[in-house]
Amino acid sequence: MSLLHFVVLAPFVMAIFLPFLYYKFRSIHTGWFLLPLPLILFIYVATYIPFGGGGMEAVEHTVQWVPSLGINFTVYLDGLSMLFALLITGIGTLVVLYSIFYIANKPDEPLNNFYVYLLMFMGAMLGVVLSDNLIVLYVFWELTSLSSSLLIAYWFHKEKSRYGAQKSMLITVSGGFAMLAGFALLYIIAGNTFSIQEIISQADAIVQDPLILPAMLLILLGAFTKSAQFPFHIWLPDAMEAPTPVSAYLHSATMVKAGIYLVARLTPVFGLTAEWFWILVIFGLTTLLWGSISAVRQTDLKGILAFSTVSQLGLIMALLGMGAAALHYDFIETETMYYTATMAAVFHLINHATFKGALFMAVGIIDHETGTRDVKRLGGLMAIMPVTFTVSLVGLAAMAGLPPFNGFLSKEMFFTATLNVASLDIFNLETLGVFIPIVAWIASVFTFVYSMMMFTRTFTGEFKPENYEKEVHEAPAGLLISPIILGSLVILFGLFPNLLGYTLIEPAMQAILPGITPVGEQFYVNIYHWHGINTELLMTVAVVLFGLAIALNLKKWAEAAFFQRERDPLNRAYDFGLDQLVVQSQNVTNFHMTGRLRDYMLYMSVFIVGLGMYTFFRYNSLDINLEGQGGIPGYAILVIGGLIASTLVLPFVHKRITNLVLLGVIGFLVALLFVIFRAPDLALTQLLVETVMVVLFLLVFRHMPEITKEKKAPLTTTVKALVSGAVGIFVILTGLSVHALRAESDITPISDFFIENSVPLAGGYNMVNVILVDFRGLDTLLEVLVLGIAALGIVTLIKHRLKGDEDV
Amino acid sequence: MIQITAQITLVLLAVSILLCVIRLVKGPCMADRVVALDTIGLNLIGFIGLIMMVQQTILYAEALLIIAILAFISTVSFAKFLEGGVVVDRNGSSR
Amino acid sequence: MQFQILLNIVIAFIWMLLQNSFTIVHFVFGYIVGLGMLFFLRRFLRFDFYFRRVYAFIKLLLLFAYKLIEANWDLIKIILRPKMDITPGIIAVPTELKTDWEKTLLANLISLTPGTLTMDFSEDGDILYIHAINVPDKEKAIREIHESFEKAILEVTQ
Amino acid sequence: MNNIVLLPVLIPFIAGAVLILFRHFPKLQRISSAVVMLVMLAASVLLVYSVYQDGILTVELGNWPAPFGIVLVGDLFASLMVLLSSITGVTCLFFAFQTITKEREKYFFYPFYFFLLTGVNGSFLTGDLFNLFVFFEVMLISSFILIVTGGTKFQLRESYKYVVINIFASMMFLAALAYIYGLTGTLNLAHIAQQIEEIGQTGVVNTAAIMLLIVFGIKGALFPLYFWLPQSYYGPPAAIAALFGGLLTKVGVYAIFRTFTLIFVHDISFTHTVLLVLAALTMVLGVLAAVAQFNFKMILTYHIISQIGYMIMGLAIFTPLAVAGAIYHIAHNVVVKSALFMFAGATQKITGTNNLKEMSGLLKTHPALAWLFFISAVSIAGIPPLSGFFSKFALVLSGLEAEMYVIVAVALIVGVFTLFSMMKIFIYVFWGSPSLQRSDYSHIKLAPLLMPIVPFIVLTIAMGLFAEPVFTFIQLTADQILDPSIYIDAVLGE
Amino acid sequence: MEILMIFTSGIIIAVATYLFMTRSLLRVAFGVVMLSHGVHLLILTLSGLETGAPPLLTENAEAYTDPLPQAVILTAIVISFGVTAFLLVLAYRTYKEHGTEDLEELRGNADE
Amino acid sequence: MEVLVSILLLTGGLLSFLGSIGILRFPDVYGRLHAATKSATLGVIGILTGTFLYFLVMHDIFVGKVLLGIIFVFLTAPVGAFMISRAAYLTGVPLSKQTEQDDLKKARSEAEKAE
Amino acid sequence: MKTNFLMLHTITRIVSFIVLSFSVYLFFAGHNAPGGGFIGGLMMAGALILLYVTFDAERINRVLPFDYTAIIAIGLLLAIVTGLNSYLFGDPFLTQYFEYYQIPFVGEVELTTALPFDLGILLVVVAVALLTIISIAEDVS
Ligand code: NA
Ligand code: NA
Repeated sequence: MSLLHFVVLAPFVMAIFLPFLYYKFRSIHTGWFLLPLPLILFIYVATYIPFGGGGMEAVEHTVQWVPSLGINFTVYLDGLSMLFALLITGIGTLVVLYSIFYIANKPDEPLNNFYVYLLMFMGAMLGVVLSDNLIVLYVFWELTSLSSSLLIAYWFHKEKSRYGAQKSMLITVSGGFAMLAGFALLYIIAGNTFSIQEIISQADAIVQDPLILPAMLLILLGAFTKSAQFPFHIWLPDAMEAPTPVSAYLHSATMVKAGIYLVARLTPVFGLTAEWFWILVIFGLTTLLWGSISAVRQTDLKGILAFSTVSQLGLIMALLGMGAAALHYDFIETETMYYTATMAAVFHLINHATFKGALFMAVGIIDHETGTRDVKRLGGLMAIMPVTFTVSLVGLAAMAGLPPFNGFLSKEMFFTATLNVASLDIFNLETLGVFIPIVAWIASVFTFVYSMMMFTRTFTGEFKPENYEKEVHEAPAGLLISPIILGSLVILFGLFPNLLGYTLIEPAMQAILPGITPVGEQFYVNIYHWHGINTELLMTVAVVLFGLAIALNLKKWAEAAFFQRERDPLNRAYDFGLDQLVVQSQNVTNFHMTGRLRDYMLYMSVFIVGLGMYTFFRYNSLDINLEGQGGIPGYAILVIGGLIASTLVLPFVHKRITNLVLLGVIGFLVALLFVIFRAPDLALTQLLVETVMVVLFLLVFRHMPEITKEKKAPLTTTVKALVSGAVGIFVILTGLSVHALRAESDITPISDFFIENSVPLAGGYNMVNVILVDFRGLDTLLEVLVLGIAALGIVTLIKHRLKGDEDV
Repeated sequence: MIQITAQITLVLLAVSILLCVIRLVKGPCMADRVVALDTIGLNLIGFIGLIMMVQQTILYAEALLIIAILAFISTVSFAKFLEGGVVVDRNGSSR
Repeated sequence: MQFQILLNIVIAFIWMLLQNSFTIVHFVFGYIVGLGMLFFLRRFLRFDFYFRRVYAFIKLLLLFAYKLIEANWDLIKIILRPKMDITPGIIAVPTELKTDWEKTLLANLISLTPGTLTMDFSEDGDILYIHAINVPDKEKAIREIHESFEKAILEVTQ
Repeated sequence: MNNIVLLPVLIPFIAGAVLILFRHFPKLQRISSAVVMLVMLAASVLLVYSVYQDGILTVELGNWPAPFGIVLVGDLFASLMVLLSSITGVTCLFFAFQTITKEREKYFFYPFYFFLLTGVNGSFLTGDLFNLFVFFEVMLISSFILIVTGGTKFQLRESYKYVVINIFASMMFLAALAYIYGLTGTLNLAHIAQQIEEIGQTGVVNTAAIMLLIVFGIKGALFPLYFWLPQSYYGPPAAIAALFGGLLTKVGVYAIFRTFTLIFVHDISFTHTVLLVLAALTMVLGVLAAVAQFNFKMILTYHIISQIGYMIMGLAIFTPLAVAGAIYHIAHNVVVKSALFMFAGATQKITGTNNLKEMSGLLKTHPALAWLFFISAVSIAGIPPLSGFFSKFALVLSGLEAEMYVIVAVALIVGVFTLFSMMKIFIYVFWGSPSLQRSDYSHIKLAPLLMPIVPFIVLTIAMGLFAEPVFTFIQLTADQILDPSIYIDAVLGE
Repeated sequence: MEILMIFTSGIIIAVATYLFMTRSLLRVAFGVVMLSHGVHLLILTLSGLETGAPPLLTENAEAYTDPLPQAVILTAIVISFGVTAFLLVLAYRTYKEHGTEDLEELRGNADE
Repeated sequence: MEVLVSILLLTGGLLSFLGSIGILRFPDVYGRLHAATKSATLGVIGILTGTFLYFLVMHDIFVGKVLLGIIFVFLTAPVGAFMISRAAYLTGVPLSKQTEQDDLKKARSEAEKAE
Repeated sequence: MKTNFLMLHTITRIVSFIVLSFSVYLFFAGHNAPGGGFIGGLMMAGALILLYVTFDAERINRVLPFDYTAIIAIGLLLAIVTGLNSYLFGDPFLTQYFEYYQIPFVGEVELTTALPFDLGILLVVVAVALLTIISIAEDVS
């Protein structure tokens, strides 16, 4: 157990104790107890940053968990995990701080729940990024889904919260299940290991396996659902029902990036395949485009941010796909050409976390102070909330990709990457590649538009106090600290991007593209603001121009049908699917669970005959042995005839007492057969039982009416007759074959033993009785137990009557 | 000789049983059926006696006696049931 | 008390019959079995009975067996007649017998002899209702019963 | 010390018989049944330990050598099942103390309870086919009564169907037994296995195998033989539903495992393909039915069915890992399913209803209940790191290894649906505003209700967090049952 | 002989199955009784008929009929008896509570 | 002795057979009861006597149970008939059309009047 | 018009004793001839059922004032304890013992532990049959 293990486990441990603190110190906001934890963890992880440059050595510690299944809790810290761990703990600290002021410590506010979920999430997320073992990663992965759902439903009295929680849970967990299957396939392909590093070390061999594609698809399903890629993104806007600190933390900065993390982590494994490239690029760009267009339609500030996040996640995903192309070039060229995409991905990841975090917090403040997030009601807040305004402006500009903020830099790199990729000569990029920068550009235009829109509709225009339920003023300082810090980072990283270069970006890139640095050499990331007037810059200028044009004409756009609906049309598919799932399940269930004993018996009989006969004829089992069939005494034939006749009459008899008399006769005849076949004890028992049974029937008749007449339904009757006939035929055929096989085989029954030993060893001459009380005494003991239970049961049935709600 | 007559008698009894089964199915009233059942019981007693001779064993003597007893019990039960639907009276007042 | 001892002996005797073995062991054992049964059923025994009548009773049985065989023929003839021209009827037969035992015995005998069948008793048990397969002369039938069986039974029981 | 094998059968048997005599002394009944149950638990633990240490233990009843007498066989699998039955037995008993009426106690509740366990444990331990039938019957007749006890309209109606279908199954069992005895001339399982090996699993032997499969399938609620289960498990009190839901169907599953790992193993391509198809259909139809319900207990009862599918899936894949996964799933399911039924009971006691639409917001009023339920719900949906995950994972992994992709896909999709219906419960019952419930139940103390459930929750967590020792043990178990010769040698001698 | 008996049990089982599918509580119970007859005869038949004297060693015969199936059937008869008796009472209690003997009217679902 | 036993058996068998025919042929339940109680009973008693003698003489076995059986049938057959006929009459099973008189009916109607 | 069962009652009084004796016989004969605890028990139950059918439940209950549920328990326990008895000799459960004894004037007698075992079974069977029948018969609802 290393300290790194403790980094993962610490939040869980804290989660156990937190409720006690909550109940013990109700007057102190629970968040304060929590705050030091992410901070300490952040500082601890930060100690691994290679401030001196030159990349970092990966750290690995293993604790055995379920070694027999290949599951070990191995923490692995390299550049990529470190970057994520810093994001999780860093933003985590800020979010906790923010939440202390955001969620008031009111008596009926279950802060303990909130922070326990948050801690669970934090631990789980750290677990995801620090685990080397795929299954452990999966374990934490599902825990993030769980805690996310719980956080979304924190205000579970709201219908929408419950809806959002259910949706996010279903989609992300389903994806998780697929991912688990993918991991399992990977385990099989890689020769029974779940260790990511071991799998990466065999990457070249693995790609040759035919199972690699299904494995990849399944794993990507997990990544895409988690990272809200089209068309699985629909859960994310609904997740905005969570308290805003949660949105800022989970649903923009960290959890939704788990998919990104996984894709980056597995790039060395899958990156060599064309499918990886195309799937990531196509889904990424589609998500980017779809998200940015959808964001424009939103009127809820958090809705805009949600779709914005969707679109930015698509961007990063697409970048990772493009970056994988570098693996094909063995990094021979020192040009940044091949790794720009990956660098952009990592850089934008950081940038997005900062500016989106700031924006979410700002929106939270607006919501908190004004009581609304509806852009139709908001307006003119610039003067009333100057600090919030400033932070928002910085965040929005970064999001729109304007200089000098960090978003601009990564956006530029993104354009570079798309242009680079379009010129590659692999994966048919010569022809198809041209679409990539075009889509990227269009999406950027819309990104600009919604950023612009957020700005104008919230902060500019006229302030109308009648739109608000309370008096609007600037937020308290505590609430502002976190967004200010994030906003400052946006500016800082925008102005001094190379602060991140060798500390965070380079180590991360080494993890994503392991061959990027030749042995013994270093790899330097340098990010510049000014590359001269190049295509990328022109593209940015065009984005601004077109964006302004659209933004100014937004009213016209808004009239188009597509922009009328705020909800994503894909939701209809989801809702319909879920509805139908229930409805169709009900149909299927009601169809076969009819409550009719007759139907159940019919189904079961058909099944028995069907499967039985199939088996029977599959093996050509029919076999009849005619030996020893002669010499049947006439009286026996008559008795058997009488038995069969009485039996066949039974279904046609509709008076219960006649039925019973017939039953009595049949019982007597069966006893007679026992006599004929030399089974005196059986005959006696049969007779006695039969008689007692008859008396019982008679006693019961007193309490019951004449039996129900079957309604005339010839079809049903025919079906019943056919099926029961088939059961009979099945029994007969099998019986005949067993009889024949028995005659052929030389199996000696164990009964010889009883014949030999009954007298000498058991002291009885009646072998049946000796078997009953001695050789198989247990059977007898139990059979009378059955009788005893039945009798007590009958007493209970008759005398014990409850109405049904006395107990549970 | 006894074996042969026993066999013949067995067939006679078996036919008797079948005849009773016919009456049992035909009815028309329940009493008829109970009569038939009772008679079948009687015939069974004879039947088993004969089987004892055919199989040369006295092992079925118990069965024979038991059928006699049981035929009686069931006849009485059926008759009581027919009379009033009550096989076991709760107390003496009902008779 | 006398009766109980007797009954006990009878049970022991039945026991020996069952065992197919007439040894003292089985008699004693049967006697013990009977004792147990009598003990459990002691509240149930309320009929009286005397040893000296046993002989007469057996005699009656034999007499009856004879009548039975003799009269069975009639019934067979009826059964085998192609057309059943019978005139059945229910006759009320008053009886002078007093105890349940006697009455039962009479009823049994009537039932077992062909042509007549005890159907019911009156509430006080003094009238037997008899189904006769052929009742050309009711009075004669009643008289016959009175003279044969009833008399014989009275002989036994007094 | 082979007699330890006998204890799990004898203890409840004697206890049940003695408790009949004390029906009018509820307190005495409670105390003594609690003590007996704990002793039984101890005996089961001891049994597992002994078998683990010394290998398969057998008791030849009446001192008659197998295959002539009846032999009880405690191998790892059987002992594990016995242990599970004891664990469930203890907790459900303590839950019953809290929930059932005095009236039920007077009407032989405890004797029936113990007789049921006698039947269940006997079914696990017996090494004789006919004796298995008899133990089945002991179990069934007790279950009939426990299901109908109280005698409400609903119970009576559904019990009738339950009883009839189970009787039908029992009779089919006897028919199958007739075939098997006709073919092999023996009733001892190990001996049957030997004989079948000798005559070959050909022709009509396979038909007999299928007959047995169907019979056990009815008891174990396999597709399409599960019709009796949902409604009949709905009727009885929660303590009984928990015992049944957790334990009873597993007896059928156990029997399928026993026969199809010991006896009918010579034509796997056919028999186990049939099993595979049935497993898939069972899973899917069961879970769909659960999805369709809006009733707490009903959802749970249908889930029993779908979970059975997973167990059979493991057997059908028939690799050591798969069988281990299946056994793990059985263990997990016994624990969690019982717990869930008790939650349903506790919830019903608090709200007075089982209808999801009539309750709401219990998370606010009864957080402990909510969270404990949440853990078991999540566990049954296969979310890590709880027990349900490991069983499902082993099954998925082994399915993929065996290249049986369809069943794996089905298993995973069914997992999603399971999650969906479990969430449905959570959403309706625990989320929302606490306004719908009838208020007159608010006085009910929750702690005594929850105490018996807590051990289960601890178990499901422990079986996840400490999966290694559990899994190693279960792998041993799987290895043992996958090698029939071990069992045969233990019973019949070398 | 065996073949004839196999047919007999088959017919009994078929009729019993038919009775199981009727709509009367009582007829189903009759079906239970019949089914057990059929199955018991099947066990007896398939373990071989008429192979020797009755399984009593007082007989001093050379061969005896297999006693094991007889013991098995005996146990099965008893168990069927217990179970059927229970079913019977269950049927009448069901009738009493529901006022109908018709299984068609005894369908219903949980939410009532 | 063999002849005696054979005769007993055959007579018994025939009687039983005839009894069954009677059961089929008699027009009403009461008539059938006559056939059952007399012919069938006697037939069975004949056969049992034959059986008893057979084992006593041929095998030197005293089969008390058979003897007991005979006594038992003797005792109970009339009671059975009594019970059935009584039940039939009380539940209103009609007498055959040939029936000439019915004292029981008279008695019953008188009793009803008295009440 | 009231009638009575005079004939039935009288005959039953005799017959029931025959049947009871027979049942005891069957019980003891079981080990060496057809019969045994099971059959004997059912026969005994048959005799008692006959009494119940012939007379009325109240009256016979007065004659046989047993708690049948207790008898079931006692029967079961008797059988189990007989089986457990083998532990005294270090044998497995349900091991039966038998020995032939020469008793003066009596001859050879076989004593076997199967007997108490069978007796337990007889008790249960009788109690079960009667309990069932009485319960149904006395149900008035
Ligand atoms: Na079950
Ligand atoms: Na609700």
